[in-house]
Amino acid sequence: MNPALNSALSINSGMAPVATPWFFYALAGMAVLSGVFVITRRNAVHAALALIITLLSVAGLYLMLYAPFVAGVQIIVYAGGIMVLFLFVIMLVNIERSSKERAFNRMWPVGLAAAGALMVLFASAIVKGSHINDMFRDRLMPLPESTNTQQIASLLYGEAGRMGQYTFAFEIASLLLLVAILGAVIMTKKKI
Amino acid sequence: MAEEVKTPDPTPPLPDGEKKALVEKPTAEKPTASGEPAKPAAKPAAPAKPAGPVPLPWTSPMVEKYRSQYGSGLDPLTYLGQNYLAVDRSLIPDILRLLREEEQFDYCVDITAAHYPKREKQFDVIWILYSFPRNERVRVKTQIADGASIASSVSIWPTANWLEREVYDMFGIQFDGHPDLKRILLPDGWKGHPLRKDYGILQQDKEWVQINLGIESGQ
Amino acid sequence: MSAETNEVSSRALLSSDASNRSALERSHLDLETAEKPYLDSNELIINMGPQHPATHGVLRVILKLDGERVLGTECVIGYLHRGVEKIAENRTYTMFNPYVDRMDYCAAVSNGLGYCEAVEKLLNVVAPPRAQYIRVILTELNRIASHQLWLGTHALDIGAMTPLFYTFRDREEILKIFEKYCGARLTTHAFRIGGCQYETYAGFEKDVNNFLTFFAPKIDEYETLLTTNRIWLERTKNVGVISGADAIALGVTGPVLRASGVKWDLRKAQPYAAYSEFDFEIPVGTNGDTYDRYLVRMEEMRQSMRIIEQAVSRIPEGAIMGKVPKVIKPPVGEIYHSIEAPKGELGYFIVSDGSTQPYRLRVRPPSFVNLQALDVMVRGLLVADVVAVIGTIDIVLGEVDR
Amino acid sequence: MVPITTLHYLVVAAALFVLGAIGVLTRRNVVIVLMSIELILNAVNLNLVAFSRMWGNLHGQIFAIFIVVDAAAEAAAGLGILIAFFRNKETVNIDEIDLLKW
Amino acid sequence: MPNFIMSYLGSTVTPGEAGSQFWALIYVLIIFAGVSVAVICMNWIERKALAHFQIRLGPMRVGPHGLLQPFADALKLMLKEDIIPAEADQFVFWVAPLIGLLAAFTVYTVIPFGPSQAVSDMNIGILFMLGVSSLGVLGIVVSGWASNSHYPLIGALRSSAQMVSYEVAMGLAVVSAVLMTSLNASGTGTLSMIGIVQAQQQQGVWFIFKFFPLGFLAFVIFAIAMVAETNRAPFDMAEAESELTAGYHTEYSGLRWSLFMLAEYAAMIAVSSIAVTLWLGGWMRPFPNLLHAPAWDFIFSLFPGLTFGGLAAIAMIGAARMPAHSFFRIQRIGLAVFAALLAFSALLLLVIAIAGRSADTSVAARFREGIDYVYWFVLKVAVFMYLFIWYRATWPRYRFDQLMRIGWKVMLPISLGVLLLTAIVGVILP
Repeated sequence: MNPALNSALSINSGMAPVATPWFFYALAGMAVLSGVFVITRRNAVHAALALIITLLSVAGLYLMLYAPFVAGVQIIVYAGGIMVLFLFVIMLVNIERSSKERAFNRMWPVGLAAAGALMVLFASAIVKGSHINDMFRDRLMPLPESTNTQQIASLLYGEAGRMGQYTFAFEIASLLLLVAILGAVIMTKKKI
Repeated sequence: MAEEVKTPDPTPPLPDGEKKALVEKPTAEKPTASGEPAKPAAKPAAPAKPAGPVPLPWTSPMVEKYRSQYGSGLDPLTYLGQNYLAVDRSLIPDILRLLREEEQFDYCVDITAAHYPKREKQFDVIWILYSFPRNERVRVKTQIADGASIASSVSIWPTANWLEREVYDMFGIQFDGHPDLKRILLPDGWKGHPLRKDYGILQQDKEWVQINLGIESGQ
Repeated sequence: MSAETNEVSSRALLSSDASNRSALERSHLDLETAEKPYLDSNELIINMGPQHPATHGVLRVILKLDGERVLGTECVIGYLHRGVEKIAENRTYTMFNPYVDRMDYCAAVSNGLGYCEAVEKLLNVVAPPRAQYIRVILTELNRIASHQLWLGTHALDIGAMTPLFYTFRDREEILKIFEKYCGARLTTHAFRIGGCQYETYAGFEKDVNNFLTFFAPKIDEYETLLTTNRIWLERTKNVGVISGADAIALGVTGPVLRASGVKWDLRKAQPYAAYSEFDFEIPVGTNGDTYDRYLVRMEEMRQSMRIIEQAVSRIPEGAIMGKVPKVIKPPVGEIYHSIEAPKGELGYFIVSDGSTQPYRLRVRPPSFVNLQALDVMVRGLLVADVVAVIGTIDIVLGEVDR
Repeated sequence: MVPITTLHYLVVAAALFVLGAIGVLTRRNVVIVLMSIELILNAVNLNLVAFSRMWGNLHGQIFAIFIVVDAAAEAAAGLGILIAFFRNKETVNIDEIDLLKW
Repeated sequence: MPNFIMSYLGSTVTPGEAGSQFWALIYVLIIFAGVSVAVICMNWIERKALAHFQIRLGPMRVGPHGLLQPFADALKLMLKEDIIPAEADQFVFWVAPLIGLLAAFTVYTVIPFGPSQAVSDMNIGILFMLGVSSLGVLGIVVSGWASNSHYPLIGALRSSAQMVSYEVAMGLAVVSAVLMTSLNASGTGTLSMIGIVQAQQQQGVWFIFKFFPLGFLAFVIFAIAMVAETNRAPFDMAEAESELTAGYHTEYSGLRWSLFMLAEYAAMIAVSSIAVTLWLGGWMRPFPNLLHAPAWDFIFSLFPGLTFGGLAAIAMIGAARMPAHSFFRIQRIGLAVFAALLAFSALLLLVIAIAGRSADTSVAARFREGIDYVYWFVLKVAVFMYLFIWYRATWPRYRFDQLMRIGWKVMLPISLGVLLLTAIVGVILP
């Protein structure tokens, strides 16, 4: 982002001073590097720790994108909740045995090829689109960071007497969570 | 201690304390009721005589019943007011079960043994029983030879489990039908049974100590 | 190792004996349901002890766990085995007397009392009344001390730190009396065969009475900390339940038996020493759970205080040593004598061959037999309860292993 | 220094997505496969938030929140299935999960 | 440079808000040092208070009344051999204590010791705090796993299940407090820590007393959950020493073990700070609205100095009562010096209070205000810290299934009910 924007943002945002390109590169590098560890570590606990680092880096990237609420949710739900669940399960199912076996399945070259194709697709799309400046350039439209949470809330829940745009979806999501909880309980219970 | 039972005359024990004179007559358990009916040597406080009290026959309806049932295999006696039954080895399971189920001796206080190396049947095995309803104790004892085994009473009193294990550990007496007969106080690989009289007080399983503790001697 | 064999063994336990099945059967049922545990391959075999803060010494319990639920236990004991019974065969009756103090070192006086009385019985000697009273006073003081130690450590096992220090503070007063009486605090060797070695020191009665007035409110203090504490109730109620029938079948004695509703105390059932002359109650529980055992022991401390109070007020004058020959040589014969130690029935089975040394001396240790009930009591409970149950059985490893 | 544009974020997201795809397609351990799926979801989230920043409205962020909710549900259900599966087959290898019924 | 400092002291916003990286760094360092000192003090106080609960003296040998005991402990722990079990996962074993420590200390970036006395005032402050403090469990879980030993593993499993469960009730209690912040004209609440305190100031009531007993209930739920979150007695199942020897840190020793302790105490202070911020009015002195006259301001601003004066007096009495024996001479001198230091601090604080009493804009006044804020905040947190010790001395330990039962079947429904009722009352009442 340009310096003018930077100074403009610093009025209403605590993020501005630290959102330098260096931070972006550091966070992005950490995210990608630990992402590599996630898929290459033989030991599932190491993979989980690497994934936690990825998630925290991505949370940092969200902060740089002026999405503090999403960053908070990312930390509290992903890193604090889901990953603890993952670690819990890893400890419950004995991984020691599987750590001595092959880490990759027999069709790994095929999988790698497919993923490579996907990467080529992404790369071509990005390269192809990157010259369209006004499409892929930053539109320099500052998001009001300080009221981010309130605005998300009004989108989700609506304001004074008006239903929000996503209220219905939100309720459906809560139903989804409920079903997932029930499903997990039923599947893991000893005797039903 | 069935020996004293058999010695008919209450001779004082021989003074050469070490291993006493009880080896004289290791004949089978013929219950010669001691012929001294005079004194009810229960527990009066004046036995100043060196001879000391001797076991007397123990009479009660219960033992009469069993006497008639089992005859000579059973020898009810009383000593210092404590009753005991000297029982032939073959009768042990029956007698214990009857005591438990018919006579309400529902609490097995202890199972132990004593070793008499000079005797033919080297071991006394002793059950100490107590009845809560009758508030009465009784001891049952039998003699067995070294290497012979005896029926386990775990099925009668679950508490016998560890007690029999300890007897096995200390004396090497086998209990048939014990669910898990192995050493309890000494380590599993130990050689020898320390409470036998031929096991010296300073004796130890040198090999075990050296292998498992890495020291020359445990003393 | 052997949680497997252990299961087999307890199943074999069950196979017979129709009348005392209930608890054992219950554990059997537990096993049936636990047969196919949640995650089959993931049963934890945990080694609790011999170095563990809550096993009261060197007890080693091998726990087979499904998650935190106990599927089976096996006690491995003997780490403190000193061959007390073998030593007895190589010492004279008098020389062996101090050794018994080293078994249950928390209740050394009781051990000594049982041993001296057994030998006296064998010798056909009766200790004079004054000695009997002194014995009762000291033994009951020791019972209180033992229960205090139990309470402190048991509460600490359950996580309440503070009672430990309170009980140790008050136990100190008892130990001071012991020290003044015989010079030793823990392994007192207070009694001799035929009576007592020492006359009471001047002010003994006053010290004991002072202790009684000092200690009465202290029991209430312990109880305010624990008896109605919600967490304490949750941790102890319905934990480690053992029914009266099971307790009898497993040979359990002492407060553990009484908490299961069996009103049996050797001091009443077969009085020894001077106990028939005192007026006291036997506290009994109903559920046989850890909480009842706690209440029973608390009440026992109070009853012990009653006994001490009566004994001190009525202590007769006279000799303290009976007529015992210089060289103790009991006649040929055998004797079993047992007393109510703080932990249960402590019995001595002595075979004499007429010499100065016991031919065979067997100790019937209450802790050893009571510990056997651990498996029945903890099946299906959680790891935390194992700790609570070990504490509530009140074992002393010196006695278990001898 | 080049200012950071949306494009940068898209590149990072694409990289994460591809990494996740590789993990899903090549790993045997179900737990790691599930983690790779989380990686993919994160890549998508990053894209959404980046676009939200680009367009200057919050809909992308809302989508991201919904995806987080979905990820939580997916993790709960997936790990539940994993445990149920492990209980029966004692394996967490995905190429041994080849029966519809057992 | 002095101008720079002085101008900054006059600032009314946090360094983060003002965009001053330099001052943010200084604040971070100050907070790091402050928390470390607080942990040291807490260590000493816990040992002494616990000892006095338990009719013993606690540390008495290292320094007068054991005042130097924490330093001796720290030195000992640093010098101890750092054992890594052979079968352990070396890297994870190494990194696990750091995770917990980082999580515990990161939380402090948003704790408001005053309206401008925080590193940063995040828009999502409370969410950030909850999230980051929930990361602390990762360190515990991972350390238990990496030790490759049964007891730590059980401790880790217990701890993860426990934290995940109590976070739910904790979160709902927090939400009901956040809900109360929206009871203003505009109807918008805030997640910012500073905003929450300011909302309490505007509404003229600490949220613990708001909608009595709803606020109180939410506070109690939080107060229980925070004990469970920090693995303290009576919820210290993860390290229950009588069951699991030492739980998740059984295999740790030396410096690494002390990092766990540091993290635990730092986390305790952090969660206490959340409770103070959300329900007890954060940095506000008692009755800021009722007794708002400048005279009252002055009287309350004397408290910090008087507190230090009182501590100095206690230390002085302690020095005077030391036995007159040559053995105690050094201890007596040490205690007297300590008392003198305290008295000097008291004097300084009183001077600042008096100097800054009237002029609202002067640097001295700024100083006085800042000290007031920090003092009241720390005092409230200290009450919680004392409660932690008190719990530990009084209660037995819960069993794991009971803990989970309380978490899910008691705390969760109550907190849900409180949340709903708060919402309803909040709509109906104003």
